[in-house]
Amino acid sequence: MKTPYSAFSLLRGALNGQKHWEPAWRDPEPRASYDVIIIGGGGHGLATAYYLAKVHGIRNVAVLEKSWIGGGNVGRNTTLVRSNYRLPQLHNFFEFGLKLWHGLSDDLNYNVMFSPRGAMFLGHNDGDMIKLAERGDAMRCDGIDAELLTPRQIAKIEPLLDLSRNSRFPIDGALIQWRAGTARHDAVAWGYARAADALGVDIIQKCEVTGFVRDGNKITGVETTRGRILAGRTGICVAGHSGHVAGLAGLRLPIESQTLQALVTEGVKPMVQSVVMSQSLHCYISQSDKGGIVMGGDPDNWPSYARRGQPTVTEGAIAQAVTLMPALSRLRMLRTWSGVTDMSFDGSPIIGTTPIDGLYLNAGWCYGGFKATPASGWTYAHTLATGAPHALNAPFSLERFMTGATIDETSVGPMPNHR
Amino acid sequence: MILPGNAIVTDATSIIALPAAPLHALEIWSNPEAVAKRVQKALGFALPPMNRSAGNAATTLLRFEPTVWLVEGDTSVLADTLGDDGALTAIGGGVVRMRLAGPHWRELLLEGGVFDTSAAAFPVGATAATIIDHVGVRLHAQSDEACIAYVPSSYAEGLHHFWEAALPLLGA
Amino acid sequence: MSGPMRPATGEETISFTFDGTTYQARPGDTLAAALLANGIGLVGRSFKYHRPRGIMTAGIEEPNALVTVGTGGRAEPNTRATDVFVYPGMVATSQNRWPSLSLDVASIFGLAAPALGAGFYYKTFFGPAKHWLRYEGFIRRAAGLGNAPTEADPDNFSQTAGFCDVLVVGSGPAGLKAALEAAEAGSSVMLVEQDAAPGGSLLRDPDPAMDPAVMIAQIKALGGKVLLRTTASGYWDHNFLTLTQRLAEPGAVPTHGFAQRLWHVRAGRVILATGLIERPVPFANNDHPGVMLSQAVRSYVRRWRVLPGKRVVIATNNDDAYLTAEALVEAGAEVVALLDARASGPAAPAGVTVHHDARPASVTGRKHGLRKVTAVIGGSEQSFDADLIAVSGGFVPVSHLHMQAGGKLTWNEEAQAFIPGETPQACETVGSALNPPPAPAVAPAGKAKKSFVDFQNDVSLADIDLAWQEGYRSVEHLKRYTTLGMATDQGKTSNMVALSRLAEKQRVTVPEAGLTTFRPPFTPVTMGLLAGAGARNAGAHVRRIPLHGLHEKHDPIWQPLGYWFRPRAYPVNGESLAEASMREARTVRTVAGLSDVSTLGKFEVSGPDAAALLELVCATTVGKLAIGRGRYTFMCREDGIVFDDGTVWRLAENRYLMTSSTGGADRMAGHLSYVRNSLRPDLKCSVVNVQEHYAGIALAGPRARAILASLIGSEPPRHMGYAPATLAGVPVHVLAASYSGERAFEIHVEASHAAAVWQAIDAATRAEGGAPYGLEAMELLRIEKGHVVVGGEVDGRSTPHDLGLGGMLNKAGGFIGAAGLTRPALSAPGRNNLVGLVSLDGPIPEGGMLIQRAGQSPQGHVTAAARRILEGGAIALALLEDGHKRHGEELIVSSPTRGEKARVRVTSPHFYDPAGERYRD
Amino acid sequence: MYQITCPHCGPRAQTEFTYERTMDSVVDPAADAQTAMQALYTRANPMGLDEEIWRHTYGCRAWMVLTRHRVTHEIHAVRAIGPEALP
Repeated sequence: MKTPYSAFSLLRGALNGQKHWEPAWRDPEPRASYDVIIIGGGGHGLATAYYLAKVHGIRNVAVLEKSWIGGGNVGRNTTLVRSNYRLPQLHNFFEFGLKLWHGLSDDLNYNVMFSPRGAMFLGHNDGDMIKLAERGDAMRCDGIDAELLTPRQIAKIEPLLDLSRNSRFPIDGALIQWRAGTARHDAVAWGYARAADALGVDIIQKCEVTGFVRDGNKITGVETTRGRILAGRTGICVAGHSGHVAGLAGLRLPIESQTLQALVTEGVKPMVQSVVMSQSLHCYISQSDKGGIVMGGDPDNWPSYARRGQPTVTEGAIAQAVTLMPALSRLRMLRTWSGVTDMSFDGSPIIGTTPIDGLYLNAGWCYGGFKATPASGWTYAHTLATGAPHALNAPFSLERFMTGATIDETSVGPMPNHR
Repeated sequence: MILPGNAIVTDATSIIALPAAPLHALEIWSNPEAVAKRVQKALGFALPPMNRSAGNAATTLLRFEPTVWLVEGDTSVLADTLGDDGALTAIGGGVVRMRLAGPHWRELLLEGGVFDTSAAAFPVGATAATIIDHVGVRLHAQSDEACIAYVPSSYAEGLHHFWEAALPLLGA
Repeated sequence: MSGPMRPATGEETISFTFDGTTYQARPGDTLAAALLANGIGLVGRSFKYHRPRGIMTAGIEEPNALVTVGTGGRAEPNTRATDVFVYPGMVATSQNRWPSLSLDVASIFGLAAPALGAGFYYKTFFGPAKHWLRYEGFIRRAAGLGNAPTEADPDNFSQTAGFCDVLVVGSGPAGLKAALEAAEAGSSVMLVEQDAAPGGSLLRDPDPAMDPAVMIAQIKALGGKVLLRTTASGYWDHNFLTLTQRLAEPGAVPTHGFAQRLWHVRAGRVILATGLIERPVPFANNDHPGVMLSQAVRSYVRRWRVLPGKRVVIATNNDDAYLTAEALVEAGAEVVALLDARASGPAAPAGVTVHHDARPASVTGRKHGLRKVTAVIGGSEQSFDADLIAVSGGFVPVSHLHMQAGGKLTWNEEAQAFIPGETPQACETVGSALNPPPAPAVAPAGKAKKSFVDFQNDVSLADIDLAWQEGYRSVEHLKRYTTLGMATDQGKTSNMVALSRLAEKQRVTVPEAGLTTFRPPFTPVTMGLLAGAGARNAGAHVRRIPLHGLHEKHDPIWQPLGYWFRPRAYPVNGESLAEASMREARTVRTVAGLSDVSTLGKFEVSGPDAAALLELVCATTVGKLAIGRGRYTFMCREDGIVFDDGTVWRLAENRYLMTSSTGGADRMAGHLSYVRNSLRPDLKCSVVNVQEHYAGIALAGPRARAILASLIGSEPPRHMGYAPATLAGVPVHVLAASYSGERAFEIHVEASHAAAVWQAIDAATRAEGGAPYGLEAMELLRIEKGHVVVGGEVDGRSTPHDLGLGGMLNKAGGFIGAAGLTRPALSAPGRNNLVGLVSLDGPIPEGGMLIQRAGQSPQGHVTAAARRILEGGAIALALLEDGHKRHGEELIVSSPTRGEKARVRVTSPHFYDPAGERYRD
Repeated sequence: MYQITCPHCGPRAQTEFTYERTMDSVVDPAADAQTAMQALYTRANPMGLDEEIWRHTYGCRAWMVLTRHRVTHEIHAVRAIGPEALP
């Protein structure tokens, strides 16, 4: 039993030099076989393992991570958490997740710093405002919070936005989801890892999957850099590299990998209260607890597995952000980073079965996977435990592309780079 | 660093929108060699190669695309040379020709740009299509003193402002 | 601390202020040099514990001395005092303290430090997320550094392309030599230096054989470009680098309105002469003002003639610090002890006592400097009275750009340093970065808790130990758990110290412990600079329509549409938008109106295979059109979904005009080019984008035909007919197409002649009692007529059948999208179909949800709402589940976000003249 | 930012170009529905070399196929596609 995290225990540590804390997770050797193997020690994989153990009582589980846990997209995103989608399949899924987020720190006994500071989409003309109302109405009819704001209300929340009429993109209003916000991304991975480990899950780092063990049309395990490991069920959960790992099993996916960049400025005293996005532009702005302005924009719109973006893409996003909030001009960009994203061919994720028995897929998160972590883990755990999807992830099947039942929030169609 | 006094040189750089002129796209989709011969006969000069210009007093041809030439001026002799191998289409209404004149036009075109406008890379007589401050423009190096930029009409005012604003930087 | 030595040349001619007090500085002084010259040692407060901090370095690696420089919209928070050159009137202000720098209330956090170790916040503040939000507010106010400006930036930022054969980064001895050699070999050279003066280490350690000024002049004479105050901040793919150049110092008013310039440089070859950064030494209270890097001390003495301390202890593990001893002695300071961690070292200057096997353990300080230095010498402690300690823990090659370029590092055991190795790009490192002086590993002698590693983020050796203990053992976990290296100095002074501690814990060598990657930027870059001119327009120029000026005279309400602006309505006599648009629509229904439709996508397709190309792109039949005829069409994506619509006209035997929507015009241009050039390069045809070549004027209404006939002097073509004509002496195309439901024409005219044509039609229309109409009236007209619009009903998710267009599909197939349309879900029940809605009570909220009863999930939504133009009453178009089969059903339109609701009946979407009798002759 | 050697214009900055799709996702308009949808909806997406269709959109507007490495970003080859053209 691990020492529970609490203020009291911290104070106790003040007297003993914090010597009483154990490692947050063990460093076990892989066993010969598991009930379930999850490939990928990112947020989704660790969450899946946690819910498999906690909700389904399946504890003979290994999470295989080729590098160190939390080093992929869960550690490289801009930490936005929201459920304000237009399409019901998406907002119902993400809303289920948002409810989990609200109790996540307590559930994991790890402060993931989920901070429901509100996420707003700005509208810059009547057309934008109608689209925002449509989205808000769709959410509200399904019981999800959404509120339209006037420029005056926006000014109270974000006084540094340029609310003048002569702005290139004047602000006519916004749709805010107050229950949305940000979280500490690393803490999500670590929190799930610590909690899953406490329930008996083996988290195995530096263990890269190099192939699958196959028996006819069934996957019975994986080959890894640390040897062969067998499994009753194997779940791929490696967004960014799904195409590569699925390729090891001979699957071709409706996914193209692209680089998504993000950046943070030097820390300043609080200047952005909520998360600011725009219906017409493609940048998102929030402020971290350390004071840095965290920003992102569109992905580099061509395939890449390199965690290395192109400068002109971020410059474009920054131009949009400074136009919306001119006070950002004299802040300095401190750090940039990139993640590799699975761009799916309708913009929505894939969670479910594959044509190969024993092999399951969680992929295609585009640039919106972080917020899905709890819901993705929950539904993927359900799918892996029962062999069939949960009602919430049933629409996100791999088959939908061939049948035509795509879920296309941005309505741009099959070419992710046209988005 | 910019030193005071550079304003004298920048005064010499000017940006002037020229009056509308007839412009056509000449596209050849088949038998290019044969058409080229017929055109040369009709015009008295050869179709310029990629990223070059050629012309006489009445007509200038600027090559920006593999199969398309921009024809500035008189096209009357061209129509009969094309047959079923190509077509002429008027496009002049959609283009504003801007003359960047003065010793610093090459430097000015580096502002917001990505294309090497140095004399070595872009000599007099050369043409190039590129992107400047997010706008697709076509350039023709007329002389060391002047360049013509063919700018989409809708963006002409925006780009004009952009270039005017950049003038103080020239010669720094 | 320090009295200024500053004799010899120069006068203190520049006045500046720090925290409201006026001081004097010399030209060429950094703020740090000027503050030291004025005896100021306390400059800032640390991030977490608000500990007092001074000046530790003389360069861009400074972690401690951060100030805000400038005021108003030019204020630059978090500016390193070591990286800003003082100018007259400069205003510098300390940060992260309240009420004042010397009395900072928040420094009580330091008392709680034992409970606030690495990652403490992950272990507490539980409860509902809302509670965390409250704690967080407090934490956020305490964190952060300087204040962001609240005003817009008054200055411009330039972005410029640069090209060169050889780019040399760094103007130290190696960089100067490399640049001169390249220039002499005939290469075009760019030499960049982040400092205001060239020379690099020569400014600190002059070499009589190398005069930077002379060499710079030689490089320039050979055509080389030398950029001072310019930092190579990013090294990207394919030898592309971003350079940031200061045209004015932080906060200063720039001469020509441009504060900085961003260079986008493509270099044939890159030579990195980036030198070394000195490593600090961990010991207790090593963050106090008066603890300074050895080379920095030498810089202040030699370059700026400032003495940062009078009684100095030097602590080193290498020979370089002996030069600092020399410089200090020369300048008249007393070197009270030279602590060398090694068993032996070079000869020290006369009068300096060297202690071998000696390491600093702790210091105690006063406000602006130190009081005492305690060292462990041989195994016993000894204390020295000193106001300054100059430390050198070895050197770190500046390999940031090398790593950004994808380069590898190799480990140099002697120097305990990573050296630039192979790179995949045309790039090499030269100079001291390749040859750091030998400097052995030294175990820290002080208490871990107050031995700081990352100064700005208050990360101590104890924090690293705790992270290790808790299992955060990969270097990336360590970094993220402790926040080490995440401060504004990006770990330039802390990374190697931390890495050796980690290696010590793991009992492995440093390279086995791992290495974090360096990503751009090398030093922080101003956001406004990265935005460039785009800071004012989001990088999106407004696109002006040809008749913008003419419309402006009528003072219309403008409507953004993509990047375009179009008249939305032309109000008269103080009309509201709704009033004006309804009047305009009524005028069209009863008389005639004219409207600017110039932004429509327009493509001329010519050649023997023009029809074949159009049959591929359009989902309807178009190939059999007679000359002089046109028809409505729509286009599908490869997945079978409608993505645009328009018309196709056969102008001549082998010449067609295709129109498409405004918003989709650029996408359509790309699509047509892809299909023609990539998919079907065999076709004999030409596609030319004539969107901007032609201005378009729509003339619609029962009187339109008569008006046009009088203007062109002949009978206009009948519905869906085309004819060339002359109007106001200008050749025009007349296309008889109706979007409004009335008899209507589009007159296309070369844009440069459009004004005369508009004015003629305008005059003739007004003479009949007609008027111009804008987009809003057009919207009312088309909704009533049931025409779909791209971005509305054509929502990127609907099939032709969904939109009621299925009957027009080319039965022969062969068009793009035909294959996608065969997928079962595209014809399954439950799809959203286009319907009309008639309100049974009030207005219908646009965008509202269609439900059967409250509390139910939506079955569809309103895509466009309007009032009937002549009859009155609210109508709308909507997409509704299985809508084609639900005409007559009663539903509720609900908009909870606006608190609006309407009862509606589902109908056909064609409210007005469904048989189309009004536009047929 | 890449440097792409346009077969018609020589080395140019990537911002002049746009990426269209991979060669393996070209949908032949004459293909049967199954083949067409396989092409449209599945990708090899290799962590290595792939052939991609790019366009010099803000330059000569011509189309080309790049053989490009997805990790190193190295462009191994560029070949022109499109109608026959004069040099």
